[in-house]
Amino acid sequence: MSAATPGVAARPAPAPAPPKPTTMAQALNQALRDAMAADRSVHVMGEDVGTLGGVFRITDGLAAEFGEDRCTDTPLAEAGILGTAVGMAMYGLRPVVEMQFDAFAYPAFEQLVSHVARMRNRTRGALPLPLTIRIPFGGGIGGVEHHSDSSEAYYLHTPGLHVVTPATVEDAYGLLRAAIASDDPVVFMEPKRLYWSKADWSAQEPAQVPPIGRAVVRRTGRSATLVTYGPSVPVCLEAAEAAKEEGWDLGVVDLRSLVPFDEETVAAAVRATGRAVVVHESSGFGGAGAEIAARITERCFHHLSAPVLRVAGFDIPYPPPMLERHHLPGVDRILDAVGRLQWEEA
Amino acid sequence: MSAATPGVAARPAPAPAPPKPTTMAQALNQALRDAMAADRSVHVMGEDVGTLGGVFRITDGLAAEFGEDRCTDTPLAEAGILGTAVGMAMYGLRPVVEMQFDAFAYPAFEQLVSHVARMRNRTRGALPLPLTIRIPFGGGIGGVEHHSDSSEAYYLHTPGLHVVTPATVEDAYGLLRAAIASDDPVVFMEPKRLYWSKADWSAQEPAQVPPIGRAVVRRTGRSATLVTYGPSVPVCLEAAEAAKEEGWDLGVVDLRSLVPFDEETVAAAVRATGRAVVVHESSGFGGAGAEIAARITERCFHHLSAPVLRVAGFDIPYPPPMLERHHLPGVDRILDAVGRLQWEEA
Amino acid sequence: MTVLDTPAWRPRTDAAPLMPDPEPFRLLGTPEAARLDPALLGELYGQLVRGRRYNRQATALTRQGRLAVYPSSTGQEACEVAAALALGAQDWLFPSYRDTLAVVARGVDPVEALTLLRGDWHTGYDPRATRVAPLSTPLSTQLPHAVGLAHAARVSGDDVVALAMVGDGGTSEGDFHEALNFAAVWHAPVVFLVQNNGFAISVPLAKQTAAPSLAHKAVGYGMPGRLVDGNDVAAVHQVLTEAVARARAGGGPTLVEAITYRVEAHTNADDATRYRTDDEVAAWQAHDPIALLERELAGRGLLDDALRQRAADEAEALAADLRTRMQEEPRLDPAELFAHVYAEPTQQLREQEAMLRAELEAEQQS
Amino acid sequence: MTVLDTPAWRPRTDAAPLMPDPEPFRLLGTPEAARLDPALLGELYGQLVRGRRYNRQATALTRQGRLAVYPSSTGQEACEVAAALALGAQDWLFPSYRDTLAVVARGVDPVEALTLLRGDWHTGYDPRATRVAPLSTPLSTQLPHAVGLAHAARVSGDDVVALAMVGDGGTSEGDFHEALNFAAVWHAPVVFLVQNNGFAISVPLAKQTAAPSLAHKAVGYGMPGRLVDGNDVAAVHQVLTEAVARARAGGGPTLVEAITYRVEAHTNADDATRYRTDDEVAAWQAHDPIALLERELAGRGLLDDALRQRAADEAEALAADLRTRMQEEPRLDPAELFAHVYAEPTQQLREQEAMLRAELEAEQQS
Ligand SMILES: Cc1ncc(C[n+]2csc(CCOP(=O)(O)OP(=O)(O)O)c2C)c(N)n1
Ligand SMILES: Cc1ncc(C[n+]2csc(CCOP(=O)(O)OP(=O)(O)O)c2C)c(N)n1
Ligand SMILES: [Mg+2]
Ligand SMILES: [Mg+2]
Repeated sequence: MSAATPGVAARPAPAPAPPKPTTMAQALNQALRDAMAADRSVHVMGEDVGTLGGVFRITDGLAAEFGEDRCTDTPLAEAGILGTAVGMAMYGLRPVVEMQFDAFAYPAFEQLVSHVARMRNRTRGALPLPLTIRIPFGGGIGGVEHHSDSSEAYYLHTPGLHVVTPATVEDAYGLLRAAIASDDPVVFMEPKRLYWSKADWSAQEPAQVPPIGRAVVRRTGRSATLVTYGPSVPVCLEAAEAAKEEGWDLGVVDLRSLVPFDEETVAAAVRATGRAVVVHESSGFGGAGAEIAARITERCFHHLSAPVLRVAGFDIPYPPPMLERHHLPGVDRILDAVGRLQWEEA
Repeated sequence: MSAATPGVAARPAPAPAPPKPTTMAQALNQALRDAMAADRSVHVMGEDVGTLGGVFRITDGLAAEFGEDRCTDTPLAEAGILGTAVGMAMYGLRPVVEMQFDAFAYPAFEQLVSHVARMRNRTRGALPLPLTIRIPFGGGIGGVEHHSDSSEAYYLHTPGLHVVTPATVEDAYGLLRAAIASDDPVVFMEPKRLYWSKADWSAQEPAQVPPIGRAVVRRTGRSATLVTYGPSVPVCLEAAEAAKEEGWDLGVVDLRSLVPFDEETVAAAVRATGRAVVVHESSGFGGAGAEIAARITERCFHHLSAPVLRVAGFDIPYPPPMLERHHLPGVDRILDAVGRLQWEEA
Repeated sequence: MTVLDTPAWRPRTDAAPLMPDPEPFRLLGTPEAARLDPALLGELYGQLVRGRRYNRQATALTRQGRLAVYPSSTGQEACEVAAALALGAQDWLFPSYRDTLAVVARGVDPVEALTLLRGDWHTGYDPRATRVAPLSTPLSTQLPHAVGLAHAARVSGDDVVALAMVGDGGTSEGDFHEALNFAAVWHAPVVFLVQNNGFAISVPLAKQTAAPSLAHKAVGYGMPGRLVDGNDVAAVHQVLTEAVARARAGGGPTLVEAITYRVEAHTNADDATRYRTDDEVAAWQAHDPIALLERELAGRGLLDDALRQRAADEAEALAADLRTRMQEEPRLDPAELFAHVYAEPTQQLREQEAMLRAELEAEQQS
Repeated sequence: MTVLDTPAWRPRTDAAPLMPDPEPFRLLGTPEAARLDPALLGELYGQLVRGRRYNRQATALTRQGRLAVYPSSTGQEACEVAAALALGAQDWLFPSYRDTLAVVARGVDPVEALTLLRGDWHTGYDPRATRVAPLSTPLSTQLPHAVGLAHAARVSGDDVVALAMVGDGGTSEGDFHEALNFAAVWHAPVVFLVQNNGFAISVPLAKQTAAPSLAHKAVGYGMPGRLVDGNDVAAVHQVLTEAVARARAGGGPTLVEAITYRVEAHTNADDATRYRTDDEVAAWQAHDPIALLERELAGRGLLDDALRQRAADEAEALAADLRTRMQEEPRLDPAELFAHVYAEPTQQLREQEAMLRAELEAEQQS
């Protein structure tokens, strides 16, 4: 059988289980397991993903269950990992690559930008690359240098890539299944400090796969709208809760997908309030927030009572563990920004 | 003598020459020559920069004049080129690295982001890296795939790097001298289709070195302001000329430096007109224009009669030569955007 | 018991069988050449003559403005042709940007093979249908692709070998290293062919490596390295055929260095006189791959007028076809720019496409 | 005249002298060890004992929450110590993230050496003053830095050698390849020390390479490769000292593979039982670098109580100093986040700093 043909499910679909407390890490692991069981062409590969199950245990047990050819400990070379994954995808497999930490994806940048993003276009659609690149990203876990980068702005500016990031346990599962099922390459950014966040949840098979490219309104509000994604979603929800004390009713939009970008949902939410703050962890200058703010302004200008403001990481290299709390956008900084939305002129 | 000590000028400063028709390529070559003559610690390195003088001849004659140790043909490996340049800068030299084409700088991305941008900060200022990275960028020269990328958005989002780009013969010389003289790493983006653009000019020694980080108003206007840089500057000037027919008086700001970003000059120019269009060649989504538009809006919101619009390359991989003219922002597309600045509501 | 008896240190592969013979392998003009199949020699001859003509025609097309650029493989036809012929139909070829000729020799439509260099699109042929990867412009980046594809085929139980081509300059890139290492660790059915043509644009080999030979790099990955006279088409063909057979039989990867010479400039845009002498070029032309084979054929009485004529005719037919078809303006649809970025265009791309269509209409009306 | 007599093909370096002896070089327990200077052995012994204690203390500090993380070099002290001692004062050391001990052995303040792992800043010592590059977290990226620095020194006419450390896993990265190639082409005075400790986190050497040894990679760059028992401190010291001397004398770079073992888990956060057996660890502990040296010293009647006591006292003093000083809260100024991004902060950074200062003031007032 050619690997280009998606394999038949190797085992029957599990019976729907009752929801139970599940971490995002477990949901991601389940998504990989279910995808591999459902489709023999899904291959997991990366540094330490096999025997160890990954440094965050996202691939735990997969090598034992599916064999080392399906869940492979590669040599230590990120360009080689992604480059060979490109070749595997060319042959018809669906590789799921793990980059151990965000900053360690940089050696693979050329393969990502010059090949992963372009192969379909280069070949007039003849050679799509159904590749998922999992990248744990962001800070807040006390990691030493190079372990807390947020690199999404590099990827979202690269046409040909989808860029998604979950903020909930449920989305972690659904978006990862969707990413693996996609015929386009997806950069799947995992907010590493949410790995241990929990929810009552269990996987449904056939998977509830949300389409990539849909934002979700996590909270409706009437005063102003927080637009955010990934690790900053819980922070924004917390800020919205705290804002009630100040008399503000804040909405929160979780983008989930940076590319494709769901303009309709964002624009509708912002038009409803006339004020918006974009929140993310990566450096602000040239970050995702710039695009989001510019785009909101283009679409909603006459509905805006104040400029769209941004709350982001400072324009500095990611700080050492003992100082990172000063860098990360927290509740206070978000509320300060909301306070600057020129209420007097409303 | 330790290389850390800037060398004494190896030859007397040339007598000021009368201006003569000079291409940007020649001015860049002159800047390198003068910098090498003035400071023995300046070393030029890259693929084909020695014997050949570079594929664009920017380093022409330098190996003959200063020797192969000062202008070095390296092995073909961009990460190695930048990585060894980091080590040379650690020792106190001032390497000037040539990346042959924009897309061929991607293999060096990890060295750039993880080391070049961070070494000073990492070492609390003990180890600054006085490095210049020259990258010919942009399209319009009929180059085949990978020869026309515009990668500035990746660099400007990377704290620790300066990012500059000249649009005129004079600035090409001055900014390159300034970049080499800077104690910080500078990504020097050379608009390759302006290499053959000409002006009456000649180098002055001691060099007139403009400070990095200052935008310049190339043309004042009263109707709206075009904010742009590099290869799009002449296009914007042409558009401003053509706009007169439509009755628009357009100003043009040439940023010259994306990092540091000259907010004062830009904000003043936009406030004066109340309308702005940001123009660049790279893909719009998450491009430099997003930051510029978001920032203008934050600073000038109540002076704006219309949202800041963007005219940029499409969100596609750079097209093949025969189709590139459709991708590149031209005069018509700029004027269309100006036309959409909601004049009826003014 | 010493440290070295511990579980973690075992004598690994023996290095000796991996080491290349420092004298490049040759067949033409040697006694072994007598054993070569005349039919094979005839086919190789036809392909070389055709290849040379193709290079000449493509270069002419650059002068007529019909190609944006052409990196000629004149002088290297033996490697180009042998690479294509060493593969079976089910195998994959991974060419570098200089290897249009190998692509054509493998059977891809010569016009489609030139799409990239003509500039109407990036790749003109269907890689899956032809089992030829796109010509790779970023040097050495195609090598890990070849390894991944070969590995994918192997774990799928399919009989597929990948042959990847790269230049001497390309061996300096990190991707070269990572690809060879993955191939060796995975025991992937892949053959790496380095065409050492003496230069990377203007940079001579001595500034590229200090190694005894590029083939010596093989031992550092645990695969065999072979050195071959790259202008001896019979030798290159034999070495590659053996390496492909070895890969097919589960023997793992091989690194082959073929020593050859780039007779023309780097591309039509390059001025080679800036970095090398006419004498050097002339010396290599005296060892031209076609001439070497002709001498062999002649020595064995195989170079008759019929063979010459057939080769010349086929070459002319190819060139004529190319000339004619390249005179036609390619069909161009600017809206196609948006068609293949994703399986489904995003909303933003649809808007951009609409804008471009409106512009084009306005253009036509004015 | 054949193709191979042409100007572009000359026999390059002879491969034979570059090849490593497949049997790792050892001194301790061999007849040659008798020639070793007792003073040197004594110094090495003191450093090993001190180093072991340092590793133990640092690991203890992670349990107390005083360090964010510690990648221990327990079991690898011979390599760490020998690397530091092989260098002259003017030379540079380029450590990887595991090599804090080499940094300390070179004389850097032990607390400053731990700044990265404590988390108060990224690098705690002044690289120019100490001639020690920052501990490099992105694997292998420090290797081209070492080559560049050594090259810069050489072209400046200065007598400086660089020694760069990397793990077995790190040899798979493209940066390793590019660094070794540049070093060989430039004939740079640099020594590469690969500590092959059998694992890259959980990945064993067999999944990392198929090469006869990592030292065999040297031949592919045209530099000598040497294989040494990495738990034999005298052997590592001698091999590195020779390589440094060779580099200093203009002989170019050397690749040294030291075979050793990471006795503890990858870091305190790792669970090594997931990928290796206790037996394997025990086998290596039976070949402990300190025990090997003690056996040698004892055999030569050099292991007296005075030596033992001095070593233990120095080790305890180091540990005590570390304990005490690491109990102090580091001086932290959040505003320093903006101080070193550029020589002059940009306007944007000044505004961000002002914002942070205002927040901190507000925090204090509430
Ligand atoms: C990653 C990358 N860097 C630089 C270039 C620019 N470039 C194109 S061809 C070439 C020289 C290639 O030399 P070699 O590998 O020997 O191949 P040859 O041209 O001799 O066939 C260079 C530097 C490129 N295409 N890709
Ligand atoms: C470029 C890069 N990729 C991945 C990592 C994550 N990582 C840290 S240590 C390590 C294993 C290193 O193994 P080895 O080189 O053998 O050194 P050792 O830990 O054994 O000292 C990995 C994968 C990294 N630091 N840098
Ligand atoms: Mg070449
Ligand atoms: Mg290791």
